[in-house]
Amino acid sequence: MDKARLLDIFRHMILIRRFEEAVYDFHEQKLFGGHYHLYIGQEATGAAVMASLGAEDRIFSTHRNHGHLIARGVDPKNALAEILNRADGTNGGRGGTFHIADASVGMPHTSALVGGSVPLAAGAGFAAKLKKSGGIGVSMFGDGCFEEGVVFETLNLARMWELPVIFVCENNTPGAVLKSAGGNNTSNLPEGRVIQIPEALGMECHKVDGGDAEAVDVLFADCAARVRATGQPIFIEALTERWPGNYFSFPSMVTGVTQVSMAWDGGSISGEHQEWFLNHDPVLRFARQLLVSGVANFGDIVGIDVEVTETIKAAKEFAQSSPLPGTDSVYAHVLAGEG
Amino acid sequence: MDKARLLDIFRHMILIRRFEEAVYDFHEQKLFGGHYHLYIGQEATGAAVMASLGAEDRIFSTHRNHGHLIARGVDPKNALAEILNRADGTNGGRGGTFHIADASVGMPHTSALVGGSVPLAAGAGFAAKLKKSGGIGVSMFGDGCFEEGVVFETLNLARMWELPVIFVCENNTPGAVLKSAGGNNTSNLPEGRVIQIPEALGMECHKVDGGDAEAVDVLFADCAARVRATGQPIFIEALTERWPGNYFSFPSMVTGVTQVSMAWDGGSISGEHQEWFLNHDPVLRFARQLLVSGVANFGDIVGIDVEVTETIKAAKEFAQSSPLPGTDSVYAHVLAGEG
Amino acid sequence: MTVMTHAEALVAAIRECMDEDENVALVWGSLMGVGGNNDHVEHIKADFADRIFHPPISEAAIAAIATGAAMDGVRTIFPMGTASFMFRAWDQIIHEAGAAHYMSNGAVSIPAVFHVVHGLRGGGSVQHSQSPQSMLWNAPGIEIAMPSCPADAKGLMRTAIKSNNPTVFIDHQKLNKRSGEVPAGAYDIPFGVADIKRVGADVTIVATSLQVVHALEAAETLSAVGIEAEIVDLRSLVPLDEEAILTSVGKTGRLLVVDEAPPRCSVASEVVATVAEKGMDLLKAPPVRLNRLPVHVPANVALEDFVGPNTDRIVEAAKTLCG
Amino acid sequence: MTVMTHAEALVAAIRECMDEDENVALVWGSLMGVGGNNDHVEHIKADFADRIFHPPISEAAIAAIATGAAMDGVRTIFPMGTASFMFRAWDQIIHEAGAAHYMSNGAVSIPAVFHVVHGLRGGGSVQHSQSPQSMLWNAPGIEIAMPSCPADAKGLMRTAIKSNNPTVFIDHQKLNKRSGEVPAGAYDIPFGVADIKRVGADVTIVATSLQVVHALEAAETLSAVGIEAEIVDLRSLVPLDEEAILTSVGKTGRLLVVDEAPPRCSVASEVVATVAEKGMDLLKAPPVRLNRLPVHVPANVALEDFVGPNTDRIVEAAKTLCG
Ligand SMILES: Cc1ncc(C[n+]2csc(CCOP(=O)(O)OP(=O)(O)O)c2C)c(N)n1
Ligand SMILES: Cc1ncc(C[n+]2csc(CCOP(=O)(O)OP(=O)(O)O)c2C)c(N)n1
Ligand SMILES: [Mg+2]
Ligand SMILES: [Mg+2]
Repeated sequence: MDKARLLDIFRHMILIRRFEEAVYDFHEQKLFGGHYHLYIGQEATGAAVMASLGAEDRIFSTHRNHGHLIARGVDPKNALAEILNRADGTNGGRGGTFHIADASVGMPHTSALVGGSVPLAAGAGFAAKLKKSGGIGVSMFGDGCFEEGVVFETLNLARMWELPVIFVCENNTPGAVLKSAGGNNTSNLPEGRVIQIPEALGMECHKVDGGDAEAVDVLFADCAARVRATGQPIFIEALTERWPGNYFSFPSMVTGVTQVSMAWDGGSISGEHQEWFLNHDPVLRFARQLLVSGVANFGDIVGIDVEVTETIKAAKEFAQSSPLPGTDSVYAHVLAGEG
Repeated sequence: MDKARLLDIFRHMILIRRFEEAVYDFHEQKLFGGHYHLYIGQEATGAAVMASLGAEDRIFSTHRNHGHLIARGVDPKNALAEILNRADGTNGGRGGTFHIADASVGMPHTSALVGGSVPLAAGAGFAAKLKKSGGIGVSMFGDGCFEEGVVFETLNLARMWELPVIFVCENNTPGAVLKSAGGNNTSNLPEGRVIQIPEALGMECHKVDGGDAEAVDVLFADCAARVRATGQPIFIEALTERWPGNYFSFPSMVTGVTQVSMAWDGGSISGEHQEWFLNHDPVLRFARQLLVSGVANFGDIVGIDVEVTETIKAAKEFAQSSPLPGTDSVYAHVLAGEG
Repeated sequence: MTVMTHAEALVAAIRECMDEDENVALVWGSLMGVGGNNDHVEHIKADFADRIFHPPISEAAIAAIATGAAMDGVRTIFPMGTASFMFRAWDQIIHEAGAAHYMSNGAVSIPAVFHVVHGLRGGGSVQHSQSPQSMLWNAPGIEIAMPSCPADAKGLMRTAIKSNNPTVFIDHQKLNKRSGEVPAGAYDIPFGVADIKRVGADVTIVATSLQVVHALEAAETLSAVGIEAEIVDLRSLVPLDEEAILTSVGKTGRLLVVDEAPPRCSVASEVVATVAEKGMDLLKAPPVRLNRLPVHVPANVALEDFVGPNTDRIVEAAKTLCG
Repeated sequence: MTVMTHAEALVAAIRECMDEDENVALVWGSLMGVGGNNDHVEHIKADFADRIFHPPISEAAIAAIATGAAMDGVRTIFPMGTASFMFRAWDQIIHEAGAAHYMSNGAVSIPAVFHVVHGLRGGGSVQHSQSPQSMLWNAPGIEIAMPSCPADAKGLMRTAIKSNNPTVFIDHQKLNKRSGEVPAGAYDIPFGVADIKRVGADVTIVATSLQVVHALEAAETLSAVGIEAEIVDLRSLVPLDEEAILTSVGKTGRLLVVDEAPPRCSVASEVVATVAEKGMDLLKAPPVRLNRLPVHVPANVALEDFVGPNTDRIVEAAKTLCG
């Protein structure tokens, strides 16, 4: 048990949570338009996955990308500025929430088309194989992606071409509030039919509780090492109980701003979402685990929270004071120039 | 054991064989251009499948469609005329070998794009379900189609929407001569990974020796009855040993014109393709089965062959004497008029 | 006449057609795109449960299923949501739906409706702002309808559903909540008949979809400075009402075409080329295209507006053209 | 100078680039389409086995894999075969490959080459005869090259591989076996520089790909009746050499554009619209588009020929235009 590593994962998880709360706040203030998605409830998976990845690795995300980016190390200042479409955003303000990307941390492109980035991640594996860089491609994607044929094609290709890629499907259908109401923000595959598909292609497959940061970390570290060694793809299904605020297009902060003290002060938990706070909120779950195993005490947890809360506060100010890109900027980078 | 039924299947098989020999001959004579595909070696599957289908059913085929059409009952005259792109062709000469279709026998459209017709067949199931016609959709397709994502999507949809469809995958990769040479006319799925995919989606699946007409008939009759009764889709993998003349784009009649007497006159079989004639040629295999089981004697077999040979001879004459469509005809039917 | 929103008018058409013809099916996706107009469809869901199919995220397969079903006379309406998603089904729409009637020498036809929401929606960014009309128009065998107001939306949707051709029905997110008068009762608006949304003698503005709204706004400003614009709303691209365009240009001698797709090989290119070929002598000045700039759509709403054709730009272009 | 076939010239370019740059990868599909030109590639397969990938029939995933790999500097050449198959990867090419550079504000670029074989090939029928250039040109961020002869094929392919943009390299089945002189050694032909394949004073014929061959043939016939055609081979659509077109039209006063795609929103529409907008006063007569007829491509080779632009039709159109 590597204490520093676990605390680092926790730090990233609470950083993501505070980041997403900031995004929600910005949206409530109408500081950006269009629909958007939050990673609340899935922090354990993103943070734990990134703990085993290095500079040579490439990660590709989806419309629900904020958590992956923050966990990977993109500066929250620039990520928030991007969400506000400002000039200091990771993409100079032209991508917005859907497309935040930062090549400098190995996340070169985020596709907002369902399944769009899964083959791109396989492409990173392709490049790593060709260049013998030692890196791997990592695809973070939702269960809905299995409905898009290109994802199936990609799994087949990764097997056939022996690409060093880890496919991490974050299945957040369990608990989906809108499934019965006909929302399409969740997959329609016959119940439990996610991991069966790469299995049918003979790929190494694992299932994990995506709300359990330590479990994801242990599994992913092992998989990452093996993919580096063998060059063969691996598939992981991370089951994450859907956050109650995850509605069809626009999230709703029904669970309120997170109080880390809820991790130890059970008495403060009540109301409609009690069950989620007690059993599913990955941030609270991991805080409890760290406390129980003695990796951290209350003070450590609070200290980390205070620190990241400060970081996000500064990031919000940075983002809001960043200028809009000038209208002339729209002409740049349609085509690339000479190398 | 229904003697008439078995003889009818045999009649269709040998009719397909004679038809394909005629197509080959036409191509050798340069009577039509472009590349094309023959159904030789797969007759058992097509003929046996059609034996259980009625007027309300719809069948969709691929670039390798001749056998399915002939088995379904399209007139060889019009099919050959279509291959020569003549005015009396099933499609008025504008479809050609790739697109022969005949709505009057329930084969409304043939797509030459790999996997293209698989969802169309599911659409026929969709229509049958909506109209409560009692019919089913049948998709005849090659193993290569599994590489196209839209086929996976379709399998998922057929399960989800409970469409009365039978998916018949004719896996002709076994024995593929060009696989090692890098030809792409065969699938690249990890060995044996065809049926596993619909199985992973929880679909009822069966595997059958596609070179054994009786086995296909028994299985398909049962499946067709069950799909009609339950409305649920079924998948069948028919394994067919690849005909040695099935090259990448242009077939080659390396096994010569079929002599039905080879079925009983083993001495006449020798040379490079002996093994294929003895164990795989479905026409000869079925002739032997009919003889052994007493369903037919030599005379019956020869009699049927003479009859269909005549039919094809007349069809060839018809096709060759059919006029070319006039140039003005190209403008018709871009858009449909009022109902 | 009643006042309805664009979204309501569209749903009314679907409702009527489902009442009239039991072979009409609806894939229940996000007909109105994102943003809460889906309530209008609740009564359809309740009344026609066995003709409503909830879709997985499989644009390609569903487009082809609708096509296959159409061959047996089932008229499926498949709302694909944001027009960008349609590219996932590009092959199926162009090569199967758009070609089956021709390939069969007229034996089968494809009465399917593919509904999409195109254009600059306010924050759609690069991958949710497509205007696919120009690309589609290059493919034979597909009808393309593009309403600009509730009354047209209703009448054109009815025609789309009844048409025996595959129809791509291109709506605009920003039209959904706009209101307008809609004639009472059931009525069809035939394809191929452009509507002169405003009469004027000085410049012809050809537009479609939301750009008709912009053009009408611009016309008011132009009128104030003495320029009377005639606004030709094409309403359908396939078939095209060439005559209406040429007649108007014959009258005004000046042509401005407004189109939300990027300029190259666009609807604007096509209209300008058609007039150049068939009516060059009608023109008193070179024709002008006003397209989305030849760039991707940035997320920022101000930049998005800058990139798209908009009212100000139409005013400016028309003034220059008439000046 | 050596004489090579078009197919050989193309392979020579790929071979050179694979020699020069170890980051060039080749998906080994059917580079030359159907019909036996694949032999030319055997030596590449032998010498660069670890940079050759045998494809399953998965156009969409492979196009996106090439795009993802490009973000790390791997230059993948993905021959998709018949251009029609490209529609299976339409979303990936337009929305990912074509948009990544813009979306990242220039941080990543996509040096991938998508090679396809377009057009009327002699029996391709409805689904194997696509000319996707017009549709592609409507999408920002994609370079489009269309050679008409072996020398151009080689120089343009080298540029495509070295370009930092996604390039769709559009070849023609009927060009593959044609021979021509090819300069010795390695040379690049920049995109955006049209080539005047024939000088003439009476009519400008703008063409691409196989239609340049047809136009050159037509020019001989026209010359015999006293009409001297100037033939502008665009060679690349993106970037476009507008100046070459306008200069030639300035000289001849007459414009004929030949294009294998159907007419609506086609390359011909675009060139005509551009000239109408920017050079209407140069024109002595209305410009003329010569496209594939607005129908699907019938299987029959005689009808296919009738449907496509061809030498006779070019002669006819030029005569009418000059008459
Ligand atoms: C090609 C395409 N079709 C449809 C959409 C609309 N859409 C956005 S998110 C989404 C659901 C995705 O579900 P999943 O992959 O499970 O991700 P989650 O939102 O649950 O994290 C849909 C249908 C899209 N973005 N792209
Ligand atoms: C979308 C698409 N990609 C590629 C092709 C070229 N092609 C024609 S047949 C074929 C192989 C098909 O294999 P399979 O489905 O197993 O059928 P078989 O020929 O073995 O019967 C390929 C790649 C095509 N027709 N369509
Ligand atoms: Mg999900
Ligand atoms: Mg096969």
